[in-house]
Amino acid sequence: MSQPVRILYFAWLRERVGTAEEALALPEGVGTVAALIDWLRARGPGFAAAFAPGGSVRCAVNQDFATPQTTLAPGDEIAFFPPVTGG
Amino acid sequence: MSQPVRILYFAWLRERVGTAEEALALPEGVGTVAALIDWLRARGPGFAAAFAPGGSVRCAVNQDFATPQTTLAPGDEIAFFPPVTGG
Amino acid sequence: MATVRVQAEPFDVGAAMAALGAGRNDIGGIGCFVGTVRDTAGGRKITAMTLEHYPGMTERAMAAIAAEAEARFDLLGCTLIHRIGTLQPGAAIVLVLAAAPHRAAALAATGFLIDWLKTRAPFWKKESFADGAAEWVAAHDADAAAAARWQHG
Amino acid sequence: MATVRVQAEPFDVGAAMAALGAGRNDIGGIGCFVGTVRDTAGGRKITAMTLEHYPGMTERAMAAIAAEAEARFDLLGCTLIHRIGTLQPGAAIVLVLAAAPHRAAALAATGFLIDWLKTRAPFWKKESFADGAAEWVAAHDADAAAAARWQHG
Repeated sequence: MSQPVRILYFAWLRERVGTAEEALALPEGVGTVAALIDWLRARGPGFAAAFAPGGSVRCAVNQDFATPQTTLAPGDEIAFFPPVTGG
Repeated sequence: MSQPVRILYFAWLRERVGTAEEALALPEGVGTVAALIDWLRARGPGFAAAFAPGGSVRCAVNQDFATPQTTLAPGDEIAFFPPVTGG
Repeated sequence: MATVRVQAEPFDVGAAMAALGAGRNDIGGIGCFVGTVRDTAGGRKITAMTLEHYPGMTERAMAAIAAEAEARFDLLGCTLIHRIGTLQPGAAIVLVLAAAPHRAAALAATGFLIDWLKTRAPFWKKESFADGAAEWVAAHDADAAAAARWQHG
Repeated sequence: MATVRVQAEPFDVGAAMAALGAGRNDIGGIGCFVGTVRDTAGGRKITAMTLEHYPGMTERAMAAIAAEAEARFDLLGCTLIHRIGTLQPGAAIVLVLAAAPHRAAALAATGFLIDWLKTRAPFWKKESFADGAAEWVAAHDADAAAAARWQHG
Protein backbone atom coordinates (compact mmCIF):
# COMPACT_ATOMS: atom_id res chain seq x y z
CA MET A 1 0.00 0.00 0.00
CA SER A 2 1.40 3.41 -0.93
CA GLN A 3 1.27 6.34 1.51
CA PRO A 4 -2.03 8.28 1.42
CA VAL A 5 -2.32 11.93 0.44
CA ARG A 6 -3.78 14.44 2.88
CA ILE A 7 -6.45 16.74 1.42
CA LEU A 8 -7.45 19.99 3.16
CA TYR A 9 -10.41 22.25 2.37
CA PHE A 10 -10.76 25.89 3.48
CA ALA A 11 -13.41 28.63 3.69
CA TRP A 12 -16.53 28.07 1.55
CA LEU A 13 -14.96 25.03 -0.06
CA ARG A 14 -14.74 23.37 3.34
CA GLU A 15 -18.38 24.23 4.01
CA ARG A 16 -19.52 22.94 0.63
CA VAL A 17 -17.73 19.58 0.74
CA GLY A 18 -18.61 19.19 4.41
CA THR A 19 -15.15 18.29 5.65
CA ALA A 20 -11.98 20.14 6.62
CA GLU A 21 -9.53 17.33 6.01
CA GLU A 22 -9.29 13.76 4.79
CA ALA A 23 -6.65 11.20 3.95
CA LEU A 24 -6.92 8.86 0.99
CA ALA A 25 -4.77 6.78 -1.32
CA LEU A 26 -4.26 8.55 -4.64
CA PRO A 27 -6.82 6.90 -6.94
CA GLU A 28 -5.56 4.87 -9.90
CA GLY A 29 -4.67 7.17 -12.79
CA VAL A 30 -4.78 10.40 -10.77
CA GLY A 31 -1.39 12.04 -11.22
CA THR A 32 -2.15 15.77 -11.36
CA VAL A 33 -4.23 18.40 -9.57
CA ALA A 34 -6.62 18.55 -12.56
CA ALA A 35 -7.14 14.78 -12.47
CA LEU A 36 -7.78 14.84 -8.72
CA ILE A 37 -10.36 17.60 -9.16
CA ASP A 38 -12.15 15.49 -11.83
CA TRP A 39 -12.12 12.54 -9.49
CA LEU A 40 -13.41 14.59 -6.50
CA ARG A 41 -16.17 16.15 -8.60
CA ALA A 42 -17.63 12.70 -9.27
CA ARG A 43 -17.88 11.94 -5.57
CA GLY A 44 -21.25 13.59 -4.89
CA PRO A 45 -23.30 16.78 -5.18
CA GLY A 46 -21.36 18.69 -2.49
CA PHE A 47 -18.06 18.03 -4.27
CA ALA A 48 -19.60 18.65 -7.69
CA ALA A 49 -20.85 22.06 -6.51
CA ALA A 50 -17.54 22.96 -4.84
CA PHE A 51 -15.49 22.04 -7.90
CA ALA A 52 -17.97 23.19 -10.57
CA PRO A 53 -16.21 23.89 -13.90
CA GLY A 54 -15.48 27.60 -14.35
CA GLY A 55 -15.24 28.04 -10.58
CA SER A 56 -12.40 29.81 -8.85
CA VAL A 57 -10.93 27.02 -6.73
CA ARG A 58 -7.24 27.42 -5.92
CA CYS A 59 -4.87 24.64 -4.94
CA ALA A 60 -1.65 24.28 -3.00
CA VAL A 61 0.55 21.17 -2.98
CA ASN A 62 2.85 20.77 -0.01
CA GLN A 63 2.02 24.38 0.96
CA ASP A 64 3.07 25.95 -2.34
CA PHE A 65 0.53 27.36 -4.79
CA ALA A 66 -0.12 24.79 -7.52
CA THR A 67 -1.60 24.73 -11.02
CA PRO A 68 -3.88 22.11 -12.66
CA GLN A 69 -0.73 20.60 -14.18
CA THR A 70 1.11 20.19 -10.87
CA THR A 71 1.89 16.50 -10.35
CA LEU A 72 0.86 14.60 -7.24
CA ALA A 73 2.69 11.88 -5.33
CA PRO A 74 1.90 9.68 -2.35
CA GLY A 75 2.38 11.57 0.93
CA ASP A 76 1.55 14.98 -0.55
CA GLU A 77 -0.42 17.58 1.39
CA ILE A 78 -3.00 18.96 -1.07
CA ALA A 79 -5.18 21.96 -0.17
CA PHE A 80 -8.18 23.42 -1.99
CA PHE A 81 -9.50 26.89 -1.22
CA PRO A 82 -11.11 30.02 -2.70
CA PRO A 83 -9.00 32.99 -3.83
CA VAL A 84 -7.43 34.47 -0.70
CA THR A 85 -8.95 37.54 0.98
CA GLY A 86 -6.68 38.40 3.89
CA GLY A 87 -4.85 41.57 4.69
CA MET B 1 5.96 107.20 12.61
CA SER B 2 4.73 104.11 10.77
CA GLN B 3 4.68 100.73 12.51
CA PRO B 4 8.00 98.81 12.29
CA VAL B 5 8.41 95.48 10.56
CA ARG B 6 9.67 92.47 12.49
CA ILE B 7 12.48 90.51 10.83
CA LEU B 8 13.34 86.94 11.88
CA TYR B 9 16.39 84.89 10.89
CA PHE B 10 16.67 81.11 11.16
CA ALA B 11 19.31 78.36 11.02
CA TRP B 12 22.63 79.32 9.35
CA LEU B 13 21.17 82.70 8.33
CA ARG B 14 20.62 83.52 11.99
CA GLU B 15 24.18 82.48 12.80
CA ARG B 16 25.64 84.51 9.91
CA VAL B 17 23.80 87.76 10.60
CA GLY B 18 24.31 87.30 14.33
CA THR B 19 20.75 87.98 15.41
CA ALA B 20 17.51 85.97 15.62
CA GLU B 21 15.12 88.88 15.44
CA GLU B 22 14.96 92.64 15.02
CA ALA B 23 12.37 95.36 14.54
CA LEU B 24 12.92 98.29 12.21
CA ALA B 25 10.99 100.84 10.24
CA LEU B 26 10.80 99.86 6.57
CA PRO B 27 13.56 101.97 4.96
CA GLU B 28 12.54 104.63 2.45
CA GLY B 29 11.94 103.05 -0.97
CA VAL B 30 11.91 99.43 0.28
CA GLY B 31 8.59 97.98 -0.86
CA THR B 32 9.41 94.38 -1.77
CA VAL B 33 11.33 91.40 -0.42
CA ALA B 34 13.98 91.90 -3.13
CA ALA B 35 14.47 95.54 -2.14
CA LEU B 36 14.74 94.62 1.55
CA ILE B 37 17.38 91.99 0.73
CA ASP B 38 19.40 94.61 -1.22
CA TRP B 39 19.14 96.98 1.73
CA LEU B 40 20.15 94.31 4.28
CA ARG B 41 23.10 93.22 2.16
CA ALA B 42 24.59 96.72 2.45
CA ARG B 43 24.50 96.63 6.22
CA GLY B 44 27.77 94.83 6.84
CA PRO B 45 29.87 91.75 6.03
CA GLY B 46 27.68 89.29 8.01
CA PHE B 47 24.60 90.39 6.12
CA ALA B 48 26.47 90.54 2.82
CA ALA B 49 27.61 86.94 3.32
CA ALA B 50 24.18 85.73 4.41
CA PHE B 51 22.42 87.33 1.47
CA ALA B 52 25.16 86.78 -1.14
CA PRO B 53 23.73 86.89 -4.69
CA GLY B 54 23.06 83.41 -6.04
CA GLY B 55 22.48 82.10 -2.52
CA SER B 56 19.51 80.04 -1.52
CA VAL B 57 17.81 82.29 1.02
CA ARG B 58 14.07 81.74 1.38
CA CYS B 59 11.59 84.28 2.73
CA ALA B 60 8.19 84.24 4.39
CA VAL B 61 5.98 87.28 4.91
CA ASN B 62 3.41 87.00 7.65
CA GLN B 63 4.19 83.28 7.85
CA ASP B 64 3.47 82.50 4.20
CA PHE B 65 6.23 81.65 1.74
CA ALA B 66 7.11 84.77 -0.26
CA THR B 67 8.92 85.59 -3.51
CA PRO B 68 11.33 88.46 -4.30
CA GLN B 69 8.30 90.33 -5.72
CA THR B 70 6.16 90.00 -2.58
CA THR B 71 5.28 93.50 -1.33
CA LEU B 72 5.99 94.62 2.21
CA ALA B 73 3.97 96.86 4.51
CA PRO B 74 4.46 98.33 7.98
CA GLY B 75 3.66 95.76 10.67
CA ASP B 76 4.69 92.76 8.54
CA GLU B 77 6.50 89.78 10.03
CA ILE B 78 9.31 88.96 7.59
CA ALA B 79 11.42 85.81 8.00
CA PHE B 80 14.60 84.76 6.17
CA PHE B 81 15.88 81.20 6.27
CA PRO B 82 17.66 78.46 4.27
CA PRO B 83 15.69 75.85 2.31
CA VAL B 84 13.85 73.72 4.86
CA THR B 85 15.25 70.34 5.94
CA GLY B 86 12.71 68.89 8.34
CA GLY B 87 10.82 65.61 8.26
CA MET C 1 15.60 40.36 9.53
CA ALA C 2 11.90 39.64 8.93
CA THR C 3 9.43 38.98 11.73
CA VAL C 4 6.29 37.11 10.68
CA ARG C 5 3.44 36.25 13.04
CA VAL C 6 -0.11 34.89 12.91
CA GLN C 7 -2.03 35.44 16.11
CA ALA C 8 -5.52 35.78 17.59
CA GLU C 9 -4.49 38.52 20.06
CA PRO C 10 -4.33 42.23 19.23
CA PHE C 11 -0.91 43.58 18.29
CA ASP C 12 0.89 46.60 19.72
CA VAL C 13 2.13 48.82 16.88
CA GLY C 14 4.53 50.79 19.09
CA ALA C 15 6.06 47.62 20.53
CA ALA C 16 6.44 46.05 17.07
CA MET C 17 8.12 49.22 15.78
CA ALA C 18 10.43 49.36 18.79
CA ALA C 19 11.39 45.70 18.26
CA LEU C 20 12.15 46.36 14.59
CA GLY C 21 14.45 49.27 15.46
CA ALA C 22 15.95 47.83 18.64
CA GLY C 23 19.69 48.31 18.98
CA ARG C 24 20.24 49.89 15.57
CA ASN C 25 20.81 53.48 14.49
CA ASP C 26 20.99 53.02 10.73
CA ILE C 27 17.24 53.32 10.10
CA GLY C 28 16.10 56.55 8.47
CA GLY C 29 12.43 55.69 8.25
CA ILE C 30 9.82 53.07 9.03
CA GLY C 31 6.78 52.69 6.79
CA CYS C 32 3.73 51.12 8.34
CA PHE C 33 0.26 49.99 7.37
CA VAL C 34 -2.52 48.84 9.70
CA GLY C 35 -5.65 47.30 8.18
CA THR C 36 -8.83 47.53 10.25
CA VAL C 37 -12.33 46.02 10.18
CA ARG C 38 -14.88 48.42 8.68
CA ASP C 39 -18.46 48.26 9.92
CA THR C 40 -20.07 48.19 6.48
CA ALA C 41 -19.63 46.20 3.26
CA GLY C 42 -21.61 46.91 0.11
CA GLY C 43 -23.90 49.18 2.14
CA ARG C 44 -24.72 46.46 4.71
CA LYS C 45 -23.89 46.68 8.41
CA ILE C 46 -21.19 44.28 9.62
CA THR C 47 -21.22 43.00 13.18
CA ALA C 48 -18.07 40.84 13.00
CA MET C 49 -15.35 39.56 10.70
CA THR C 50 -13.93 36.04 11.07
CA LEU C 51 -10.53 35.18 9.61
CA GLU C 52 -9.63 31.60 8.70
CA HIS C 53 -6.16 30.61 7.52
CA TYR C 54 -4.07 27.61 6.46
CA PRO C 55 -1.70 26.93 9.36
CA GLY C 56 1.78 26.11 8.13
CA MET C 57 1.34 27.46 4.62
CA THR C 58 0.41 30.89 6.02
CA GLU C 59 3.71 31.32 7.82
CA ARG C 60 5.62 29.98 4.79
CA ALA C 61 3.81 32.38 2.45
CA MET C 62 4.34 35.36 4.77
CA ALA C 63 8.05 34.57 5.13
CA ALA C 64 8.35 34.29 1.34
CA ILE C 65 6.61 37.66 0.87
CA ALA C 66 8.93 39.29 3.43
CA ALA C 67 11.98 37.74 1.74
CA GLU C 68 10.80 39.04 -1.64
CA ALA C 69 10.42 42.56 -0.19
CA GLU C 70 13.91 42.39 1.29
CA ALA C 71 15.27 41.30 -2.11
CA ARG C 72 13.47 44.07 -4.02
CA PHE C 73 13.95 47.04 -1.70
CA ASP C 74 16.82 48.48 0.31
CA LEU C 75 15.36 47.31 3.64
CA LEU C 76 16.89 46.90 7.08
CA GLY C 77 14.02 44.72 8.25
CA CYS C 78 10.29 44.17 8.06
CA THR C 79 7.46 42.86 10.20
CA LEU C 80 4.20 41.18 9.17
CA ILE C 81 1.56 40.36 11.78
CA HIS C 82 -1.84 38.99 10.74
CA ARG C 83 -4.67 38.26 13.13
CA ILE C 84 -7.06 35.31 12.89
CA GLY C 85 -10.37 34.47 14.58
CA THR C 86 -13.38 36.72 15.09
CA LEU C 87 -12.80 40.49 15.14
CA GLN C 88 -15.17 43.39 15.80
CA PRO C 89 -15.53 46.50 13.64
CA GLY C 90 -12.74 48.92 14.45
CA ALA C 91 -10.32 46.12 15.33
CA ALA C 92 -6.92 45.92 13.64
CA ILE C 93 -6.46 42.91 11.32
CA VAL C 94 -2.99 43.25 9.89
CA LEU C 95 0.25 45.13 10.56
CA VAL C 96 3.01 45.74 8.03
CA LEU C 97 6.28 47.49 8.96
CA ALA C 98 9.25 48.16 6.68
CA ALA C 99 12.44 49.83 7.93
CA ALA C 100 14.98 51.33 5.52
CA PRO C 101 17.83 53.85 5.44
CA HIS C 102 15.59 56.17 3.39
CA ARG C 103 11.86 56.80 3.28
CA ALA C 104 11.25 55.98 -0.40
CA ALA C 105 12.24 52.34 0.08
CA ALA C 106 10.37 52.09 3.39
CA LEU C 107 7.12 53.36 1.88
CA ALA C 108 7.38 51.41 -1.37
CA ALA C 109 8.07 48.19 0.54
CA THR C 110 5.10 48.85 2.82
CA GLY C 111 2.81 49.06 -0.23
CA PHE C 112 4.37 45.97 -1.77
CA LEU C 113 4.02 43.93 1.41
CA ILE C 114 0.34 44.67 1.96
CA ASP C 115 -0.50 44.15 -1.74
CA TRP C 116 1.16 40.73 -1.79
CA LEU C 117 -0.17 39.77 1.63
CA LYS C 118 -3.70 40.36 0.31
CA THR C 119 -3.20 38.18 -2.76
CA ARG C 120 -0.60 35.55 -1.82
CA ALA C 121 -1.14 34.56 1.82
CA PRO C 122 -3.83 31.96 2.56
CA PHE C 123 -6.32 33.91 4.68
CA TRP C 124 -10.08 34.07 4.11
CA LYS C 125 -12.54 36.54 5.58
CA LYS C 126 -16.16 35.85 6.47
CA GLU C 127 -18.40 38.78 7.27
CA SER C 128 -21.29 38.52 9.75
CA PHE C 129 -24.07 40.97 8.99
CA ALA C 130 -26.54 42.66 11.31
CA ASP C 131 -29.39 40.70 9.66
CA GLY C 132 -27.85 37.41 10.81
CA ALA C 133 -26.33 36.40 7.47
CA ALA C 134 -22.67 35.41 7.21
CA GLU C 135 -20.84 35.47 3.88
CA TRP C 136 -17.36 34.75 2.66
CA VAL C 137 -15.71 37.83 1.19
CA ALA C 138 -15.07 37.54 -2.55
CA ALA C 139 -11.59 38.36 -3.82
CA HIS C 140 -11.37 41.88 -5.23
CA ASP C 141 -10.17 42.54 -8.76
CA ALA C 142 -8.64 45.75 -7.36
CA ASP C 143 -6.42 43.70 -5.04
CA ALA C 144 -5.22 41.52 -7.91
CA ALA C 145 -4.51 44.66 -9.94
CA ALA C 146 -2.62 46.24 -7.03
CA ALA C 147 -0.51 43.12 -6.61
CA ALA C 148 0.12 42.92 -10.37
CA ARG C 149 1.79 46.36 -10.25
CA TRP C 150 4.75 44.62 -8.64
CA GLN C 151 5.17 41.95 -11.35
CA HIS C 152 8.23 42.19 -13.49
CA GLY C 153 10.23 40.07 -15.89
CA MET D 1 -9.98 65.94 11.29
CA ALA D 2 -6.27 66.73 11.21
CA THR D 3 -4.06 66.71 14.28
CA VAL D 4 -0.87 68.74 14.00
CA ARG D 5 1.75 69.01 16.74
CA VAL D 6 5.27 70.33 17.26
CA GLN D 7 6.88 69.02 20.42
CA ALA D 8 10.21 68.32 22.11
CA GLU D 9 8.98 65.12 23.79
CA PRO D 10 8.95 61.69 22.13
CA PHE D 11 5.63 60.62 20.58
CA ASP D 12 3.73 57.37 21.11
CA VAL D 13 2.80 55.87 17.72
CA GLY D 14 0.21 53.48 19.18
CA ALA D 15 -1.49 56.25 21.15
CA ALA D 16 -1.55 58.57 18.13
CA MET D 17 -3.05 55.80 15.99
CA ALA D 18 -5.64 55.00 18.66
CA ALA D 19 -6.59 58.69 18.89
CA LEU D 20 -6.99 58.89 15.11
CA GLY D 21 -9.33 55.89 15.06
CA ALA D 22 -11.15 56.58 18.33
CA GLY D 23 -14.92 56.09 18.19
CA ARG D 24 -15.09 55.33 14.48
CA ASN D 25 -15.52 52.07 12.56
CA ASP D 26 -15.34 53.38 9.00
CA ILE D 27 -11.54 53.20 8.68
CA GLY D 28 -10.21 50.40 6.47
CA GLY D 29 -6.56 51.28 6.81
CA ILE D 30 -4.05 53.61 8.41
CA GLY D 31 -0.82 54.43 6.63
CA CYS D 32 2.06 55.58 8.77
CA PHE D 33 5.60 56.87 8.43
CA VAL D 34 8.12 57.44 11.22
CA GLY D 35 11.36 59.24 10.39
CA THR D 36 14.33 58.51 12.64
CA VAL D 37 17.80 59.96 13.26
CA ARG D 38 20.50 57.93 11.49
CA ASP D 39 23.94 57.75 13.08
CA THR D 40 25.86 58.59 9.91
CA ALA D 41 25.70 61.24 7.21
CA GLY D 42 28.01 61.25 4.19
CA GLY D 43 30.11 58.56 5.86
CA ARG D 44 30.65 60.64 9.04
CA LYS D 45 29.47 59.59 12.49
CA ILE D 46 26.65 61.69 13.94
CA THR D 47 26.32 62.13 17.69
CA ALA D 48 23.20 64.29 17.71
CA MET D 49 20.69 66.09 15.51
CA THR D 50 19.20 69.44 16.51
CA LEU D 51 15.96 70.67 14.98
CA GLU D 52 15.12 74.35 14.83
CA HIS D 53 11.77 75.64 13.58
CA TYR D 54 9.76 78.81 13.03
CA PRO D 55 7.11 78.85 15.78
CA GLY D 56 3.77 79.97 14.43
CA MET D 57 4.55 79.45 10.77
CA THR D 58 5.37 75.78 11.43
CA GLU D 59 1.93 74.98 12.77
CA ARG D 60 0.29 76.99 9.96
CA ALA D 61 2.34 75.16 7.32
CA MET D 62 1.63 71.75 8.84
CA ALA D 63 -2.10 72.47 9.02
CA ALA D 64 -2.05 73.61 5.38
CA ILE D 65 -0.23 70.41 4.32
CA ALA D 66 -2.77 68.28 6.22
CA ALA D 67 -5.67 70.20 4.64
CA GLU D 68 -4.16 69.69 1.18
CA ALA D 69 -3.88 65.93 1.82
CA GLU D 70 -7.51 65.79 2.95
CA ALA D 71 -8.55 67.65 -0.21
CA ARG D 72 -6.55 65.36 -2.52
CA PHE D 73 -7.20 61.95 -0.98
CA ASP D 74 -10.24 60.14 0.36
CA LEU D 75 -9.13 60.50 3.98
CA LEU D 76 -10.97 60.13 7.26
CA GLY D 77 -8.26 61.97 9.17
CA CYS D 78 -4.53 62.49 9.47
CA THR D 79 -1.92 63.25 12.10
CA LEU D 80 1.40 65.09 11.81
CA ILE D 81 3.77 65.26 14.77
CA HIS D 82 7.23 66.78 14.39
CA ARG D 83 9.81 66.93 17.15
CA ILE D 84 12.19 69.81 17.80
CA GLY D 85 15.30 70.23 19.93
CA THR D 86 18.28 67.89 20.22
CA LEU D 87 17.74 64.22 19.37
CA GLN D 88 20.07 61.21 19.57
CA PRO D 89 20.68 58.65 16.79
CA GLY D 90 17.82 56.15 16.76
CA ALA D 91 15.31 58.71 18.02
CA ALA D 92 12.08 59.33 16.12
CA ILE D 93 11.82 62.79 14.51
CA VAL D 94 8.50 62.83 12.72
CA LEU D 95 5.23 60.89 12.63
CA VAL D 96 2.73 60.90 9.77
CA LEU D 97 -0.59 59.02 9.96
CA ALA D 98 -3.31 58.91 7.32
CA ALA D 99 -6.60 57.04 7.84
CA ALA D 100 -8.89 56.15 4.93
CA PRO D 101 -11.67 53.74 4.00
CA HIS D 102 -9.23 51.92 1.70
CA ARG D 103 -5.50 51.28 1.79
CA ALA D 104 -4.55 52.91 -1.52
CA ALA D 105 -5.62 56.36 -0.30
CA ALA D 106 -4.07 55.83 3.14
CA LEU D 107 -0.69 54.89 1.68
CA ALA D 108 -0.66 57.54 -1.04
CA ALA D 109 -1.57 60.26 1.48
CA THR D 110 1.19 59.06 3.81
CA GLY D 111 3.75 59.52 1.04
CA PHE D 112 2.33 62.90 0.10
CA LEU D 113 2.35 64.16 3.70
CA ILE D 114 5.97 63.27 4.39
CA ASP D 115 7.14 64.60 1.00
CA TRP D 116 5.46 67.96 1.59
CA LEU D 117 6.46 68.11 5.24
CA LYS D 118 10.09 67.79 4.16
CA THR D 119 9.88 70.62 1.63
CA ARG D 120 7.17 73.01 2.90
CA ALA D 121 7.35 73.13 6.69
CA PRO D 122 9.94 75.46 8.25
CA PHE D 123 12.22 73.06 10.11
CA TRP D 124 16.00 73.00 9.88
CA LYS D 125 18.35 70.22 10.97
CA LYS D 126 21.85 70.66 12.34
CA GLU D 127 24.04 67.59 12.66
CA SER D 128 26.66 67.26 15.40
CA PHE D 129 29.55 65.02 14.37
CA ALA D 130 31.79 62.82 16.47
CA ASP D 131 34.77 65.05 15.60
CA GLY D 132 33.10 68.02 17.31
CA ALA D 133 31.88 69.78 14.16
CA ALA D 134 28.26 70.85 13.78
CA GLU D 135 26.77 71.55 10.37
CA TRP D 136 23.40 72.58 9.01
CA VAL D 137 21.94 69.92 6.74
CA ALA D 138 21.65 71.06 3.11
CA ALA D 139 18.31 70.60 1.38
CA HIS D 140 18.26 67.49 -0.79
CA ASP D 141 17.41 67.65 -4.49
CA ALA D 142 15.80 64.23 -4.02
CA ASP D 143 13.34 65.72 -1.53
CA ALA D 144 12.39 68.49 -3.91
CA ALA D 145 11.91 65.91 -6.67
CA ALA D 146 9.78 63.73 -4.41
CA ALA D 147 7.60 66.70 -3.48
CA ALA D 148 7.35 67.75 -7.14
CA ARG D 149 5.70 64.40 -7.96
CA TRP D 150 2.58 65.77 -6.28
CA GLN D 151 2.39 68.98 -8.33
CA HIS D 152 -0.46 69.24 -10.78
CA GLY D 153 -2.25 71.83 -12.87
